[in-house]
Amino acid sequence: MTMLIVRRLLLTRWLMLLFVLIQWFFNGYVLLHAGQTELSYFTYDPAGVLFLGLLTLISTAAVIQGFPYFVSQLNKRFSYYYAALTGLIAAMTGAYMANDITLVWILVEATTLTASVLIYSERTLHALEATWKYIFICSVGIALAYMGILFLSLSMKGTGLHDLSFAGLTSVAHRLDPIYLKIAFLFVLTGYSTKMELFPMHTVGIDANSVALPPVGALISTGLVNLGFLSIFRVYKALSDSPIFVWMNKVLILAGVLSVLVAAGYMLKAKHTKRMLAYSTLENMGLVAIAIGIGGIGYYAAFLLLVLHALTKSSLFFQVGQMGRVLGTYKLDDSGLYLKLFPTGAIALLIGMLAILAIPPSGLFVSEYLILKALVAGKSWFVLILVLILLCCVIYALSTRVLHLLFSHPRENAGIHTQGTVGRWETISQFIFLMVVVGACFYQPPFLKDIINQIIAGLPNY
Amino acid sequence: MFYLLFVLFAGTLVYLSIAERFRSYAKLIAVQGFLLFAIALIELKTVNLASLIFVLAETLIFKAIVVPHFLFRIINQTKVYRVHPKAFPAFYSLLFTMAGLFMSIILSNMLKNPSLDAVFLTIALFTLFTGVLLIITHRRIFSHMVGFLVVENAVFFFSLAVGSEMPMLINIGILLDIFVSVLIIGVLMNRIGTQFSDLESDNLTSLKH
Amino acid sequence: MPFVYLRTRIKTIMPLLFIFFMVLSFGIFALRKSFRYTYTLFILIASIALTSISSLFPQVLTPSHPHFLTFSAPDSLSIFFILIINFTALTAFLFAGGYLKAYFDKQTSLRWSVHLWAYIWLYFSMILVVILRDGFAFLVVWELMAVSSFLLVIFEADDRKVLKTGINYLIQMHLGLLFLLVAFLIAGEATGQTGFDGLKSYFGSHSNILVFSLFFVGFGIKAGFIPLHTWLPEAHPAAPSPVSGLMSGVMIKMGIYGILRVLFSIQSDLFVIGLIILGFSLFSGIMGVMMAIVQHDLKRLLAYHSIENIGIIGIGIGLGVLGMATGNNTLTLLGFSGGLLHVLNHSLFKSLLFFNAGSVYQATHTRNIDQLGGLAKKMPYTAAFFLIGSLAICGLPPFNGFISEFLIYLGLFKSFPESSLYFSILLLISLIGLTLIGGLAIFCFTKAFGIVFLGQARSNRVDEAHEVSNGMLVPSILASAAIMAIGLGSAWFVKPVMKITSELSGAALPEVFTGDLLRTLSRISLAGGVFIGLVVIIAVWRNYHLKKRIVTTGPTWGCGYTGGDEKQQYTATSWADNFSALANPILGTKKNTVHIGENVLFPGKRTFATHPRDLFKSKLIEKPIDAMLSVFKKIAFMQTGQIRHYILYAFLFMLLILVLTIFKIL
Amino acid sequence: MAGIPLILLAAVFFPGIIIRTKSIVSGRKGPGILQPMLDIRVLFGKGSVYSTTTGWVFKLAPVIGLATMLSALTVVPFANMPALIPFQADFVFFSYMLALGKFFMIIGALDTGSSFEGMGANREALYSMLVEPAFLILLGTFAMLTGYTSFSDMFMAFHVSGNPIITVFGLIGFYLLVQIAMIENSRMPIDDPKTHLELTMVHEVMILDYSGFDKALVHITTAIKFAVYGSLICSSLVPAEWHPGFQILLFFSVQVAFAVIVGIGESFRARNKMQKNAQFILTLTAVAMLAFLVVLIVTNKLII
Repeated sequence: MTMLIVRRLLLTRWLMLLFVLIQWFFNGYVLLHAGQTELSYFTYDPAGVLFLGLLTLISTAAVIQGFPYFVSQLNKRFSYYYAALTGLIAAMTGAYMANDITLVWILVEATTLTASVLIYSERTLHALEATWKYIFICSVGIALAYMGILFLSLSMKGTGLHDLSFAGLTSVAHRLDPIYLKIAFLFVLTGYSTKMELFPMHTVGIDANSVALPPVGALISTGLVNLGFLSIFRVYKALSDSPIFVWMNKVLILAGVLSVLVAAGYMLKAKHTKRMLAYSTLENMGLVAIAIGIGGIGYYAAFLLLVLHALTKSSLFFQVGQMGRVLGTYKLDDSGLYLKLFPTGAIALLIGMLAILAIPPSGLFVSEYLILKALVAGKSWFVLILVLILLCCVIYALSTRVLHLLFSHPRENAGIHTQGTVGRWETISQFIFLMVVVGACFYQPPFLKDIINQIIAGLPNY
Repeated sequence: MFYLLFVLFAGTLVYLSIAERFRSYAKLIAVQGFLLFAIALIELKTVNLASLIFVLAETLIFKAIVVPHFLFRIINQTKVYRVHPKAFPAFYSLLFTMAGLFMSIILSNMLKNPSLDAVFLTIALFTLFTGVLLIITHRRIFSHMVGFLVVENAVFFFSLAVGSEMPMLINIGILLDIFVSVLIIGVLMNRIGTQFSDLESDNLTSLKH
Repeated sequence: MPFVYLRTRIKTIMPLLFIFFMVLSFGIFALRKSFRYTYTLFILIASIALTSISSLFPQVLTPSHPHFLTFSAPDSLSIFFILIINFTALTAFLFAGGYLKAYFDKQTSLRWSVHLWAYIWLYFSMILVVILRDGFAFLVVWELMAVSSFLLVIFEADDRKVLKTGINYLIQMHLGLLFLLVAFLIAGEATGQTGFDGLKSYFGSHSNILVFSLFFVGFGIKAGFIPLHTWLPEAHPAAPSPVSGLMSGVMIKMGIYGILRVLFSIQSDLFVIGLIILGFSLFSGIMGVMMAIVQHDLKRLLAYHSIENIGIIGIGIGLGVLGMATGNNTLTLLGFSGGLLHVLNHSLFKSLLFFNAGSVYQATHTRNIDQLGGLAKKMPYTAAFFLIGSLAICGLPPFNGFISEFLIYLGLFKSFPESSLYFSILLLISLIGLTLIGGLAIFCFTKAFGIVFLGQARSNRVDEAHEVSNGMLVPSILASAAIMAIGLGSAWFVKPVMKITSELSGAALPEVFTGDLLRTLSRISLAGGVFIGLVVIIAVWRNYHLKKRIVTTGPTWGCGYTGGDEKQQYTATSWADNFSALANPILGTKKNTVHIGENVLFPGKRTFATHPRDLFKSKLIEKPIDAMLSVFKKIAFMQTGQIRHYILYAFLFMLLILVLTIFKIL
Repeated sequence: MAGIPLILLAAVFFPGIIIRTKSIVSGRKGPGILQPMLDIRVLFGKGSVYSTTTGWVFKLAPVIGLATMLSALTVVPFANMPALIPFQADFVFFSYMLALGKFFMIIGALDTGSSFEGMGANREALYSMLVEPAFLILLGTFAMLTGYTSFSDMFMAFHVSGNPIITVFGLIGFYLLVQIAMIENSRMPIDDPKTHLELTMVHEVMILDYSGFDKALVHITTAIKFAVYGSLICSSLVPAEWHPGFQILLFFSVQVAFAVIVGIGESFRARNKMQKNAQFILTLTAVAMLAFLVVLIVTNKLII
């Protein structure tokens, strides 16, 4: 909040860095106190720790990547921007840790508010439209999620529980009325799909990403997406030993397949770089949903996919941001020759493309491999074949666009010239992230495996 | 008496679906606010006084007075009175609403539960359906907002259903109300109203592909 | 025991050294542009030396454990392929040294290093492909191979066509990967061991056809069996010639390698599988060469010949499998070893041909055969090497192509007597196929060589052509030397190949059989020697004879028409004309003729153009894919930008789930 | 072993006999038997004229042509005497050697850059490509029948005995060999050496630009080729157990008979239309398959 008071750009930046530092310290603190519960509503459980670590990494990069967008003291937007940014990060941090459904819900709501401010920071008509859609659809989604929570509580009538902590829910899940649980889960899934950018309400994220500043886009489509996933997953896990477990899996698979299908369809028509990335988020989230739904090794695959996707997607967003600064546009039709104009970034983009498409040596290939393995193990051939075909479509669409952007002349206004310049050092973070992703193909560090296994421990058929 | 309120509430919903003018929307929202106030008054006997007062205040002041007031202001500001840009046979939306009613009845039968009043559930679901239908079938942002307010009322209904066990949930629901309505109405009034001449949501369809 | 100590050390050092070279390769980006080629060459030579040594003394390269590069001790098959890769990789890179000079200034520094880096990594990945056994690791390096070769193909990506080709290539390679992935997973799911080693136990217990077909498609896309070939005739012309040489010479053979690996772990259903392979191979062989004949683009022509040669290799393998199926030891040994040897041979002469095609392209800046001609005088060495390559690829003695084809023929003829009715008909069919392929190949390469290098120049592009630098001839010399060596000293090469075959296929290798075979081969060498001797003698005689006679020069016999005009000469098109008259129903070559308008003032030009088409590509591959994509594109209409629709989706989704739940579908 | 000198000897007379037969049939006096050889001697006497278009390929072609012919001889047996270098499936070597020769003649013709020679070369290439299968199928059937895979063994094992079916096979075999020989030597009905119009030539037009020494080589090659096919025919006839003298006698009579047949055939038969040639040659392949069928019956694989 101090950001709003302090109206000096430089000072704000320092404050921002200070905040990041605090974030790091908090992260370290959480790591040290892993598993403990504090303030009775926050538990530092593995999932939270994992995603918090990711968030800390990415937000650091995002904050730094954000600096070049506000260079002039003149317009005071930066103060709103930074205030909202801190708010968003803080809200997400809280939401990761929250151990109570309602609390999670409140914090998710908070992210809607802050995120909408960030989305609007450009103040264009597009920004307004996106913001309006974001707020409205997110609110509807939130309302639906709330309905879900209410149904949960309705079903818990008479169990004697008076709070909706995940632990409590887990303990009574097997005793609850399946129909209520089904409806509750359906509502929760649909509601939080706004945040997770999963099928039914995926549209908000896409619009938001297309107008938001790239660093914000990076945060929305990594941290926030993870948050959406986590809030669904916590409910899923809590209900996992209830009779509707199988049903939930089927629903998730359905949602996932639809997401991938829709993503492929959108991707084949994509004309805007940032939207293109959003589509790929949709696709990956679809895969995650399928992986969770199919179970088995799929759980591990899902979390690995989430982690690596977060790193890759964020660095892609940063890179696209730099590209926008170099070419002065995000439209695919009038951008091109990027390899000539900014080689370093182009390489980052190329690697990022290969990484996000799960083309070896990309860590995502491991998770896709495992997902397919789970599908084969589950003998769900139809899903397998459909997913494979769709993946090929996605690869075709994305690689065609990115490669033309790198190599060939733009279709329109052929006389392309650099609008601005980007220092090489600004790409460092992307290269670090991508290196991690590539490394993960050959070697997943044991602590990662441990933490994921801790998260998914206790799930049936695992 | 209790059921009368419900029937009245259902009536407002039906009227909403066929209303031609935004002013009547605003009025209906206000009416629903009062009805909810009454229902809450009757329903929440067991909860402690503080939260009861909080709830009643919220329904009465916020739902019944503040929000409709804002709505009227928006209408005056944007000079858009008619719900449908061109004449639209109310018959269909009525049909939809009826379908919604039947569906909610079926659903509430599916969800039959000793600890829960079927009629209560039916109305709540019906409210939800109407709200969503308002959003889906209408073009103008204003109606979307009204639809959303109706959805919130539905949420409120449900929260009342568990209110006696978990009053905390009601408060959170109210939180949602205040906070989102303020947010949406704020954006609508400050920005969109000034940026776009009439509130056709068709103006807000530039973000594709 | 210092030596033993040393060896135990080396076992672990070798793989680590290899990895070290991989790491070194990234240094390319750091160096000055002018140094990079030399640097890369050093790394390449070093790793070639390393791999060659460790594969020639296999006890050296044994399992050690860096995390993912678990070098399983390469068996003889891997070693065979490693050596092939090494040779061609070296020659191709040497050729690239001269060939890329022309691009040094044209290409940006970054793309220059990317190209070199991709080259060395294509090499690394191919080596790893033949070494690694574990399914996942194999798939990773398999795709690495595809990616690096993709980077090589798009070297001239400023041209949209090249880029498009590259992308298609990448997609198809990935498709192949997915097939392999699923195949490995299915096998791994059943046995719990994903990888080649797990296959044996899988095929032991399950039916083989399905999984094998998956593997066959996956590897066949790489190898370029028709109708899985569609990337091949596009990618090879698009790539720079050294790369096409390497890709066509060894990379597509990785597909063959994979198929062999899978084959040798299959126990039952061999007959059907053999039929599948044989059928596809005959088809690919004949169609490949038929399509090659009607091409105007030199490199595209060569690309189609790669398909043809893959067909020949496949025929060998197919016959081998049939031999295994029917317990026909002779056919097994001869078929497999014919196929294997042809892998080696093809890598030699195809790279040779591509190099010289590249030299021609660099000298004339065109690949269109109809614009060339008379190059033999301007670039005699290139012509000579191309001729050697052509003779070898036509399978004519005394060159290496003959040996491998001869082995297959021998297998056929030897197993005619004791084979049953249907089997002998099968043999007959493959015999006809093989002979047809041979004949068509001759038809095609008389055209390729004759039109490109002989007669008079058909356009002014040839005028400024001149012989390439000696540096670019060295690789050709090496390749031709190898070709002649195999052609004349076949016994030395066939013996180890025969060993590999019997080792892998488990077919016994009787002494008497080897004895006969080696005698035959040495006799062939002898006959070849006689031939060469005769040539020399007659040539000497001729020179001596003509010294004493008057030798004058004059114009070509024009049948009274003396205005000698290069336009009169046969072109690639007219050469193929009488053939395509026969084959048009299959090839569907398009001809567009613009006739001179009747009784018009100032009649315009009469033009005639033929467009070779690839029916399989257009009908089998492109049509369905376009249909599918257009269907998916329809989905994008969901993006109306209207909030109410977006809410509607959510509502409908919930409704759908609800309905499905009520009707107990979910 | 003894085959080579005999074949060479036969080659000396072969073209002459053909020409003589033709002249007698057409009621002319005609030249002497040795006239072709005398022509060749004359050619040796002459110098050479080379087209300015041609290069080393053109000069190399006839040399290679003769060399291939002679080295093909090394695998051709005579009666029960094995060839000079017999080995398994040596007939593959044989036919591929001839193909090599043809390859060079073709590119040699293309080297002149003349439209006529290009045309001839093109036709030659097509026909030899089409005739390849027939020959190899025929020998495949031989192999299946005799169980051997080299010329020498096959001919030693094979002789037309009383078995009627084998006789049928033998007849088909002879027919095929004769026709293949005609095509390989580009005689009737594929090609008419007497024709004077370049447009209708195949082989003759290919060698238009050769003169002197090179032309002589080409002619020698042709002559030997004929004799080789003659010897193939005869070796399949000669019973192994005969006395060598009779065998040689038989050999020459067969050669002469063959030459006379060719001569008579050529004088009574018209050349095919160019378009018809292809299908004519393909029919040979069909006939070869017929032979294969017959052998299937002989070897009791196909029981009727």
